[in-house]
Amino acid sequence: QGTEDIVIGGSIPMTGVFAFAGVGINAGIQDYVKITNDAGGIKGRKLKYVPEDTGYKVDVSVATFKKITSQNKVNLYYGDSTGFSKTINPELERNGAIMMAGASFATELNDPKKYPHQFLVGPDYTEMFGILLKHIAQEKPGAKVAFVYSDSEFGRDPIDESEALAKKLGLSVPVKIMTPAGSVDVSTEVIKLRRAAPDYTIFHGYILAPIPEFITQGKQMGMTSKWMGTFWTMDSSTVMKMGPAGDGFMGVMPYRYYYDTSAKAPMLDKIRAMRPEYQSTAYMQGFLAAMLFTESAKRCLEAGKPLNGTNLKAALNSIKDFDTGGLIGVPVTIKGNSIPVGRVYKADMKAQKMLPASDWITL
Amino acid sequence: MRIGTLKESYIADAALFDSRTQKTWLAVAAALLVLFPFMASDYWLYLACLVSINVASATGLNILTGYTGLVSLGQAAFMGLGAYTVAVMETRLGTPFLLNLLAGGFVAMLGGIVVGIPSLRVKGLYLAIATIAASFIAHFIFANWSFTGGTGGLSIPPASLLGMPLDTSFRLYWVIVPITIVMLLGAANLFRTRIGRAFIAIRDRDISAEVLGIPLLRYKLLSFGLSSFYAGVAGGLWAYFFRVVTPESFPLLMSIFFLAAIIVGGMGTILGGILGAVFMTMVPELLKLVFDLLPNSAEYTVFLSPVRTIIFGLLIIGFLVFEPHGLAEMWRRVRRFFHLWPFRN
Amino acid sequence: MDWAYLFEICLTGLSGGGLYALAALAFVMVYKATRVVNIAIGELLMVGAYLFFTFASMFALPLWLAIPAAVLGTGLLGAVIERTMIRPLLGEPPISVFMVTVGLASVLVGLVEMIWSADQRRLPEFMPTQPIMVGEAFLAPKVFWGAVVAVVFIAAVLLVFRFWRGGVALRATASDQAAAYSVGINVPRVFSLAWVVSAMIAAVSGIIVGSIGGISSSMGVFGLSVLVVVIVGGLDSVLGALVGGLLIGLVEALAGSYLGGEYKLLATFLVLVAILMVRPYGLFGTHEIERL
Amino acid sequence: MTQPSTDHVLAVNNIEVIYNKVVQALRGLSLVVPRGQIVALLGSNGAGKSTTLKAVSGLLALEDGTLDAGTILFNGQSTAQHAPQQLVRAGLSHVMEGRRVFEDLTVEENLIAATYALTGRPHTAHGAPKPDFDLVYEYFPRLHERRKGLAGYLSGGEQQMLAIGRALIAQPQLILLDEPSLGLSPKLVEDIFTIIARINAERGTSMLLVEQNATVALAVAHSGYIMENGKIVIDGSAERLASDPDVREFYLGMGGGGEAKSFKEIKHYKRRKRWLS
Amino acid sequence: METKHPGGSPAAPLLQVDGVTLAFGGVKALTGVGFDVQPGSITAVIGPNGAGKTSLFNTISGFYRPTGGSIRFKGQDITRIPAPQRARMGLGRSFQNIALFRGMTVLDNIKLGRHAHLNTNVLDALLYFGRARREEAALRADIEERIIDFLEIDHIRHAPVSALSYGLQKRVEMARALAMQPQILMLDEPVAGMNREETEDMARFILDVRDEWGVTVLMVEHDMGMVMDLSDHVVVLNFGQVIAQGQPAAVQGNPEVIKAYLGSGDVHDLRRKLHASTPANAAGVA
Ligand SMILES: Nc1ncnc2c1ncn2[C@@H]1O[C@H](COP(=O)(O)OP(=O)(O)OP(=O)(O)O)[C@@H](O)[C@H]1O
Ligand SMILES: Nc1ncnc2c1ncn2[C@@H]1O[C@H](COP(=O)(O)OP(=O)(O)OP(=O)(O)O)[C@@H](O)[C@H]1O
Ligand SMILES: [Mg+2]
Ligand SMILES: [Mg+2]
Repeated sequence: QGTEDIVIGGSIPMTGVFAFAGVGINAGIQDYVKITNDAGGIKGRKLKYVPEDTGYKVDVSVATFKKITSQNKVNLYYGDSTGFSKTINPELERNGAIMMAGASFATELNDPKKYPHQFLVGPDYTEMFGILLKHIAQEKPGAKVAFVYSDSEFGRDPIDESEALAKKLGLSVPVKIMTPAGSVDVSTEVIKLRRAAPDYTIFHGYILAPIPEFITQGKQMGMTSKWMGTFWTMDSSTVMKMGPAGDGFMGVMPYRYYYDTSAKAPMLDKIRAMRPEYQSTAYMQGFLAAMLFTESAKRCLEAGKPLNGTNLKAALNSIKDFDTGGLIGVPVTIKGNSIPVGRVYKADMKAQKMLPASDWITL
Repeated sequence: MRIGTLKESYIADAALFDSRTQKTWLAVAAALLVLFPFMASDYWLYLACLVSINVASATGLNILTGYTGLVSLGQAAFMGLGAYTVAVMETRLGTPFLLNLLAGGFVAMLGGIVVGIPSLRVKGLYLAIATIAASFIAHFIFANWSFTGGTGGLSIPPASLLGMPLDTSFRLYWVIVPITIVMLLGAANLFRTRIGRAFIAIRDRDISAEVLGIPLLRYKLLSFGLSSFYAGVAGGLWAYFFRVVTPESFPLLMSIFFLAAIIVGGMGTILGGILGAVFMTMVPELLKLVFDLLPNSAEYTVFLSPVRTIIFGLLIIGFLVFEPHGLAEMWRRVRRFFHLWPFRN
Repeated sequence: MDWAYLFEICLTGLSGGGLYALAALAFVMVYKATRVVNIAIGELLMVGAYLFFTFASMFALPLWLAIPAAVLGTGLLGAVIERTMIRPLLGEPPISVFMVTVGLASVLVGLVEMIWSADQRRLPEFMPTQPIMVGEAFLAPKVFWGAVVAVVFIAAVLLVFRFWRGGVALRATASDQAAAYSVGINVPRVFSLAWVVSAMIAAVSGIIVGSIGGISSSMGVFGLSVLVVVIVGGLDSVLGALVGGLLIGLVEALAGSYLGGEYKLLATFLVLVAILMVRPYGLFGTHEIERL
Repeated sequence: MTQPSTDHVLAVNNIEVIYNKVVQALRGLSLVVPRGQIVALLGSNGAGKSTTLKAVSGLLALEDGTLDAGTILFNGQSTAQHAPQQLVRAGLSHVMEGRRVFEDLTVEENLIAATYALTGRPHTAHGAPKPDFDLVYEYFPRLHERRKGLAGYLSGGEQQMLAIGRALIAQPQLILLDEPSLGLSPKLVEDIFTIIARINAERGTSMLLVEQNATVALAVAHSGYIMENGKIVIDGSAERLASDPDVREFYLGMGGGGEAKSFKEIKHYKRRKRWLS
Repeated sequence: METKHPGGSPAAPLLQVDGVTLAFGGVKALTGVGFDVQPGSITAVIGPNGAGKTSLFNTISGFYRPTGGSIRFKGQDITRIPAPQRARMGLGRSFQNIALFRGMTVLDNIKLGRHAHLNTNVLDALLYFGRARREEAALRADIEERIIDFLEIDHIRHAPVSALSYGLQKRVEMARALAMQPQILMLDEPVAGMNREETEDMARFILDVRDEWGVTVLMVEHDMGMVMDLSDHVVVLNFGQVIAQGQPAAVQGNPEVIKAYLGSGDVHDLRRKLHASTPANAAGVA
């Protein structure tokens, strides 16, 4: 066994449209690396984290990957987007030494055959919808659920499969509305939505806009739908920005929020000790990614296997009923490329907090 | 007969590289290009390939916009056409690498010609905006057609040449760079003949060109076709280089990037297209290096991307305001300064 | 056929088109006087919205102060832009100036990201929230009031051009700058004025658009639709801005609701191409005089 | 050379002009325009006639030219500190080479645009100075007929009329006229020059007239200058110039005996001018 | 270059304009214009400004489609043939408002004139081998030896045209028109803006082109001295109609032509006539 550092490379969107997430992810990885190193590293080997900013542009991410991997012996990598994950996949297979996780929850990536060296740090988007639909089916059997999503790979990702799933769960999907990327004025879409009179509306493929406008106009028109979102909308600070429209907004979240003290969570305590101010869900994502990286590397080294993509991934898949220290409320098992666990949270504008609205749901 | 110069013949007068100085420097450059892959890291090789692809595409746009005066904001879309053609042929037909590239070029060329049809009636910036329409229509097709893999796009196995998979930057370098050089020579030759002259005439004043014997529609379409052929081949190379194409791979911003490249480099000169593409591709990378050199650079990282965006804009503005003829003109001035250095005699 | 639905959609589309028309007006002002195709129009909107955000949300100024402050601030920016990057290019070919505005767009986006970060934000609510009912049809209040502001502005500009010789000065300057000088027109002033007014209209437009859709550094995308509008209407026509805006608003609404969101852009661009094929200078644009 | 005095509406003294920082177009040129007179400026292509006018009216900067030395006095005051539009408003109008009408504007709008020249004019006994469109239409009835038409579609002569008409709106003290006869029919040349002379005679407007048609130019001018290569080479009264043998040969096309030469008899392309040697 | 006479008759005109009518919206630029151009002649078209002379040229060279009438060149009806093809057939021209290509050198501008007679295709051009190379070399030699030499513009051949003075630009226009290998050379106001001396040079070139190259010349010009001295046949247009044609001397004496176009010709004592009574004259001459 060598004593050289184990390197985690990172194409991190510290700037650009995804900066709000990148900054959190970066801090999360950093913190977990520090915790590990302070505890003596992995079997005597230190972790080294080498991030670079990408501005959330695929070509820059690729260049960053090339730069970091040609300057370091990299075994673990964090990538910033679906596009990057797909673009770099052939290179990962060729390189062979690296296991990668990233900020993308694209359904396509949840395929161990096509993406043998990658994994998702949570449920994929279809699974997120699954969790929401399961919750809806329980809360109001036979409900009408509208899907509103953006015209992008991100937005379209879970729609078709989720519609099928909704049917299976006895729900109906009276309308699916796709909005062009970057559109601001959604009044015609709202009219269409109102006509469908859904009981639930799930937004996907957005961060914030145009969700608040949808809700405001919908409410003005007398809609009674409940409004829901997926992971990247669900950070506490994002939902709070919705203002009055955001009250009661629900969505799926695989991790506990920073301020969630409802159950024992030693890791969250540690995070709160390290960083007294609120940390985003993206932070949690980065933190958990680093945790799983470390666990896989540890298992690899313990088994005396060289660190490479195949071994690391096998180690990851050997994880069973793993305790994340409370970041995820239930023990996790990683069979394939994702962690299909989550919980529905609901915004409470008075408390300025996201509060649990369901139990942990495992698919 | 008085020619007034010391050229031996008119042929020599029209040669691309005539002086001994030029030829020597050319040899030096060629040697550097050959040695480069053996000295550079994977990262630099990656950049070299990217630069080379961009040079090819920028040169194509230069033919259309710099020489023929037809402003196009569709260059990325034409690259996309080429890339998708290559992707589809490679994944579904498994035809050989070079054939796919050529097909990519021709499909893009066809697209270019179709987009060029309004150019007879629609002029100037009206036309430029109309070419944006082409980008969006192309995007729509890529994203909504199952044949092209929808929003998810297509993944492409490595190209193989003579049984060797071209799966590293090092191997791709030996294909991409020579192809680019061939395309550059082609473009340079073009402007020594009646075809290139006709393009320039159309740029300068199309209605009088017509009366002087140049069929406008044919030549405008030819220019669109050639330019998008270059874009298509560049897009094909791009596809083999990144090995995945998605509808988002060729955004409008990329078309703007190429337009910026030829402006910064110098419109209407081959050298300008080269210098511009190299410069604009390298600036963000160099900027990153500069940032890394700053004391406690980590603190400023959040500013890197905005700064990059600002610098991209400032470069365009700065060149237009202070050096409208671009890097090519600066280069000429430097050359005049050194004159025949080091072969002064 | 659900006529009520169609009516509701058309109404909403037309009002949405009003927003396009206002931004298009900002564009046309500059083009009319300087022949500059300002592709950064969306970014100017963005700056106006961000300034409003800063004054209203961060400095907590009252609305009646925050709006004029944002509008004036953007006007000032317009003046600076004109002075530093447009005037030095007097007499350069149109594509050069066009590209300068491309650079400008990039600089503005970078600045906004640097100062305010790229995060999406919401503007404070300031428009009436009482829904507008036209018969059975429902119209979102913000969209309605936005359209009203747009129409008022356009009507005002049309009147001004009709009764004020400044309109002639504007067009004269655009037609031949040297000749404009030679008849005593203060060309630099015309240039500044056009840019300042345009930037101010853009700011108003940006505040309205931002209050509907929220603001972010990618808000400039709105400018793309505006570009379509002005091409359809004719680059130098105020009336064209109005008609083009309404038309594109309508087309988008119809395509979006009957075909699906992915068809919105496609439909507008197809309309654009169709109109250009029939009328190469848009619906109301001035034909370039070409003589041998 | 006459010394500048207050009788001179324009006095140009030893000016040098350089284009694009390299091409020197004027090399120490001096001339004066006495108040109320027409002064002709003749010279071959590229001699710098238009450049001289542009230097006076301040339009040089638009073409990347700079006035590097010398002074220009309009009504005894230096023009150096004034922007072109200020000079126009002070009464110095420039009718540019190639007519330069506003093509996208109608004839009438062209004239309206020209009213900007009256901005800031001191009030007269009759109040603020008013643009006199009728005056223009009276001199050029043809413009009245076409007043609603786009200027871009006027014929060459009509455009020339419009350009002069625009200058008239400004009620100037001095008009710089650059080749008003360019491309005009003989009759129109005669008409335009008659009107030029009338404007001068009736309104006392001074003019600096650049012309290639030396015959008409010397016919209406009081005095004249001939320039070559950015310098004045001959000056004098119109009569004196018209009788100078070189001027007669090179500008008026007369043979040695005073009779008009036929173009058919010209055998050589190149001859030497005596004043250059 | 000898002009061929179709049908063997030496009197067959090279160009026949017959009843040509052209309208722009409401404006009638040409109405039933008809005249012949004899091979080897110098024919002048004169007429007041806006009479339609340039429009006539544009119609002959194919830039405008006439609304009526026909144009025959070398006996062939070319009314429906597009402009570039007419250039190839041997219609060469220069432009009233100089239309040189400002982004090119003088040499390239002239080479461009030959465009229609060259055969290089795209593939040849990209490779620059074989045909393209040969053709370019031959073209360069021909232009150097025949045109540049003839018009004495060898010192500016590599200069960008934008740096040339007006007179030289006119000369380059002429060179480009000659490079078109025209059988009929159409010159639109070749000496406008030139002084007497330069006009004489140009007149000499025109005569030589006709005499030494055998090219037929059709020109529009307002310089009556030159028109009367050079031309064999004069066509007078007014308001788009032919009001007179014939020998120069005959046309010059035609009262209608004098009224519409020539004027009294009595400009010499314009000043004396007008200034005699005005005070300005009293100030004397500088
Ligand atoms: N914009 C310019 N840039 C560079 N050189 C110029 C420019 N304008 C004029 N020149 C040069 O300055 C010299 C004088 O030009 P100018 O136009 O004043 O001549 P001119 O006497 O009016 O001639 P013409 O009778 O042909 O109009 C010429 O050599 C010309 O090439
Ligand atoms: N493209 C056009 N559209 C509309 N009217 C036109 C157009 N071209 C020319 N005309 C009109 O046709 C008439 C003839 O113009 P043309 O240019 O042929 O005159 P010309 O005889 O050449 O005059 P000049 O001697 O001034 O050059 C004019 O009244 C002109 O306004
Ligand atoms: Mg001149
Ligand atoms: Mg004419």
